[in-house]
Amino acid sequence: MAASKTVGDVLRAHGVSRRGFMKFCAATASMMALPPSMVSTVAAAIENARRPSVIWLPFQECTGCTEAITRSHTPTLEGLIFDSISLDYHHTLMAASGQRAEDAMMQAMEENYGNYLLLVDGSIPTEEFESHSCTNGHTHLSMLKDAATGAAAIVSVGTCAAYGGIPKANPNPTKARSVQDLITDKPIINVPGCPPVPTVLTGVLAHYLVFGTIPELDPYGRPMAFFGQNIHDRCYRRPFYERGQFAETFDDEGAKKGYCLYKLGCKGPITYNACATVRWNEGTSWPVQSGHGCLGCSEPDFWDKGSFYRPLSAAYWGDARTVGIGAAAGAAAGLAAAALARGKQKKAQQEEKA
Amino acid sequence: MSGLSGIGVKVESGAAAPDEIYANTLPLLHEIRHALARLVESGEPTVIDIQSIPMGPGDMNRLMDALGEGEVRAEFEALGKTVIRESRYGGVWIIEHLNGSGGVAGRFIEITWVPSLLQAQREDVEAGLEALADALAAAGN
Amino acid sequence: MNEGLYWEGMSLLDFARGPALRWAVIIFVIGIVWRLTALLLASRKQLEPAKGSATSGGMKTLLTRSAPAHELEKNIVFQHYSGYAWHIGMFVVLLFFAPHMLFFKDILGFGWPTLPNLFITFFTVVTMGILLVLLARRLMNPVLRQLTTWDDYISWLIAFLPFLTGIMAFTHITFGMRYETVLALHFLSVSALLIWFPFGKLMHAIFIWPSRYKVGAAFARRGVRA
Amino acid sequence: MSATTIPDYGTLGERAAAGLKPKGLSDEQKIAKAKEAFLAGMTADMATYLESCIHCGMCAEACHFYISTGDAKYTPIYKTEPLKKVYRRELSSMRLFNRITTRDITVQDLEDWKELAYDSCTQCGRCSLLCPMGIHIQSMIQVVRNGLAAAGLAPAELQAVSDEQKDKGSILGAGSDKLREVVERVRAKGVDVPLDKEKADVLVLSSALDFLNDESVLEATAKVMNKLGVNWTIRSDGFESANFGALSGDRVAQKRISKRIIDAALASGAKKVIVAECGHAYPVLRWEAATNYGKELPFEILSVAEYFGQELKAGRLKLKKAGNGASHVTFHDPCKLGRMGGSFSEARDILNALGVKLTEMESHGRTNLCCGGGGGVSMLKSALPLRQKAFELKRQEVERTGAPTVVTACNTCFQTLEAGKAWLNWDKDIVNLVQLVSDNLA
Repeated sequence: MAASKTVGDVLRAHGVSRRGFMKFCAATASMMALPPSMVSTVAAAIENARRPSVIWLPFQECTGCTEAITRSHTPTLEGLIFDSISLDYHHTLMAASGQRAEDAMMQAMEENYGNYLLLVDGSIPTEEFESHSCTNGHTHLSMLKDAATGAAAIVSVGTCAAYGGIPKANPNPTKARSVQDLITDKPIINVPGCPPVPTVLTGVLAHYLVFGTIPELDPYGRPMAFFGQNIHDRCYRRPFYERGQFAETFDDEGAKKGYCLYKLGCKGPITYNACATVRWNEGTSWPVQSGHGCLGCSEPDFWDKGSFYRPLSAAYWGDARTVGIGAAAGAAAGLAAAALARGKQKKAQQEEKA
Repeated sequence: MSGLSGIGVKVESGAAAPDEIYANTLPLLHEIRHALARLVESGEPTVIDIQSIPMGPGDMNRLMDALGEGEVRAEFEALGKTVIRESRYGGVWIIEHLNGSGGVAGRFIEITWVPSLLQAQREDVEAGLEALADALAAAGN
Repeated sequence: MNEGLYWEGMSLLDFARGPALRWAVIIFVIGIVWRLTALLLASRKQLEPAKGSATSGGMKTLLTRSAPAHELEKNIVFQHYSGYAWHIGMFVVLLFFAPHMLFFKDILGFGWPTLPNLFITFFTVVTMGILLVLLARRLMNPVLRQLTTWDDYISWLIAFLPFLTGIMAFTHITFGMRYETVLALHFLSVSALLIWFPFGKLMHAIFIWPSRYKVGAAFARRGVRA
Repeated sequence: MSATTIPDYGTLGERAAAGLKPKGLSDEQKIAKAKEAFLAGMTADMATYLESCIHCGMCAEACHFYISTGDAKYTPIYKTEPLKKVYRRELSSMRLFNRITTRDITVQDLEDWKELAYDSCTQCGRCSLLCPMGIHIQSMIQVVRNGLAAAGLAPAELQAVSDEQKDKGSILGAGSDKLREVVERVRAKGVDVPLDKEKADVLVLSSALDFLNDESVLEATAKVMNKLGVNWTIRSDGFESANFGALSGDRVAQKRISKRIIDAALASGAKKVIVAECGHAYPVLRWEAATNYGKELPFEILSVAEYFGQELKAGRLKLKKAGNGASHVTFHDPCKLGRMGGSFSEARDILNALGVKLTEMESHGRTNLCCGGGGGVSMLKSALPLRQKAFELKRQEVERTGAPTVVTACNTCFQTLEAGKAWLNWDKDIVNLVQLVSDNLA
């Protein structure tokens, strides 16, 4: 099995020179958000790293995550990360292979029991809706539970797998759950985003590859290296925020000048992701740079937090009707209190006269 | 043109963006100055991963303009092209790793006497020695 | 625009932005109306011919009481101007910090120009400083000490917390808490303020008007400018 | 010039107090009575004031007793503390909650607040002008007095006179008999006094406090009235300006005393009632009597100064320029006439007509500093040291004007200023306005 080879072996088999290897390590360290001084450590680790077996299970999802990652990586250097792992099963990519692909998965799971890395994208329908999402006759819930048993760790790819995402959005018609809702006895790395930044996923895989460990996670199970700082703090438009210069609409002068998008509902201040530094499409741009506020897609339940275009500081205070009813109730209570007090007053005044 | 200008789109280029706004160039240049001083005093090299620093549109171009072109320029092909060039400030090297499709995979500024990637790598030299010896042996000498 | 927030795993921030605030607003409105209407007690109709218009005198006093005559004011310069500084600072921060304006814009339907963050930070720090000085004064000055009730300390805290949590969120000095947590605490501190407002001395913001009107009217009836 | 015409009020008060019979209320009854009076006084206005206090303590800086002593307990709003407590527990919309946080009043509280509501408050109303929240503290302290009086805790001096005036119509034994005797004395000097005319256009009031010792004030008033040539009278069944019911806080007495004057005025068919130079008498009659009586009154109520000022303006009162050597004066606004009465310009018009140079004190007109004797305080022996301290503020303001003469238009102020002269060996001349007018009739 290919899993027994080291990454160094694989690369040399690809005819990669030492210079190329060092270049690969530099890019990988950068991807993992490690400082450049760590490159030699990375190089030593990669050289001797065993290729882990990886099983990728897509559940209730839109394939956006797979699209994002495969589109970006195929012809690039990051692609080598994928070459370095042994992707033994990816249902969507292998669909044409039918039963043989399923067999491959079973085989990989058996051979690498306890050691393989399980990647999941999509949420999982549960309870009476369990059967609403199946592959090859197995419900996804059962597949997840089976696959999780032998996994060394699980990577939840995308917000659906990590937090339930859009399927879980109110009213959650399939009672969708995230991986971490269902599996509690395995280390889980959440790589949320809708889709996640491809570089971030490869960075997480590289970390696992290089160090063989789970990276440091934040309270939402996300790797600190990529999700440690919010978009707002790393945003190149931040100076505009500080100066109080805002785009008021998407086509005003401020928008053309690239002013801060806070007033247009940007969720940057409460969204943790690497978009502002890593950016998308090989570093070309990212949502805020292209003029649209952050939607907060790497945050739990981002779909249910009101309009994307509602400023963060605008709260849900209620409505005029509720306030009116409140005022009426207050007036009723007040008048009652006043009437009681008046009674007391009158009594006192009468007694005073007497 | 009239149709396009009606749409709230502005094509941003390095020159058009106001300088004082995306002010990451200046702090980076200062960081480079400190690194150069360290190199001169103690010979300690520094590598800055500029790809992982938040940059506004045009920021990178401005930084590159500020660093300018120096005397040395080298390229090598390994997993895609890599360009190593000296800036107009001696000892400040700009290293751009391109991937197979020409996209930028990594961009570093190295403050050192000679970038390590320019040197022949020990493993490659060893492999070269072996290969040359094999070639000579094969030639029967 | 005021569609509800629906989610299962509600974060503290969601709770603060949604249900907490909504209930706080309801309690705020009920409380204010309740306490104002409860003041509708019997009043004696004054039968003496007035020397001046009570109504216009009352209206004038709403404003003139903010600037007492020099011979009265000279003794209270510190209280007077620190009071001004605190209220002005509070309103500047409350109304002219862009996110705050957006909060009101959402409720009122219109917005207004805001100030750069540098000014807001300045006013916040000044305002907090004044609050601390006024607290110290309350603790040390015998006149204030004898008048002080638990309400004064609660109201002080309730007024101080939004500034504290606000500046913590703004400067990211969060003492190890996540930014969202601090932001949520900021929202919650405002909810606490709204809830406490009608029941404590913060209500003076409302009572000041009938009270000033009444004292102005009482003096004006007797032909005295108050 | 009228020298000290009557003995010190404090001595009079002491003499009166000796005859006071205690009401013999139990502690519970005292508290119940006080609460009842407090509640009866809590009108909508009062409730608003009671809700509004933000405990800022600024009112202290308006009060002559606080400024001169620096003693925190003299903070005006603190003097209303029992009233506040009862309001919080009984009437406030938060009363159910407040009962947990606010202790009920005790007899000890009431005893303690006697000094604060009587000795250290001249009801001058200056605090009510400063309060940033617009709280009419003076009127609240009056309600505190009402409560203390109801509980039988008003100072004996004031309560005794109040009871006497309520029941007999006399003050310190001086009633209608005494008035007749004084009128005779004035007539003997060749000044006509139309006593007890059946019908008259103008009813002039006097006060026992004016004529206890000599007749000079009544004489001066009569001279001016005669000169004006109006159809006036003074009635033995309603001549007393002073209202000790208002001073003691006994509301029943206050009403009954006011009613006596109203009845006399109605009987004489007077169009105008002229209140003697007696501080509290003016606002009590002018601003409270009709409301307490329950009907609008068919006559005007004016203070002497006000009436003379109006007549001067109308050209009926003619005065000699600069008489009596009082060429440089300052005017002490009686609080009850000015701040609490609304009469500022009349006295100044008269001084102007007399051609004297008037230098105003720093606090004059509506912000005038009290002399320290009003509100019945001058009757209280216990308040003497406090009054002397507060008087120092007045003295300083007078000194700064450089005027050798202080003119005032209130008997109590006059007495207090005279007493101050004695305490301080002060070289100022104190003149009352009626005397000044009568001495300078043209």
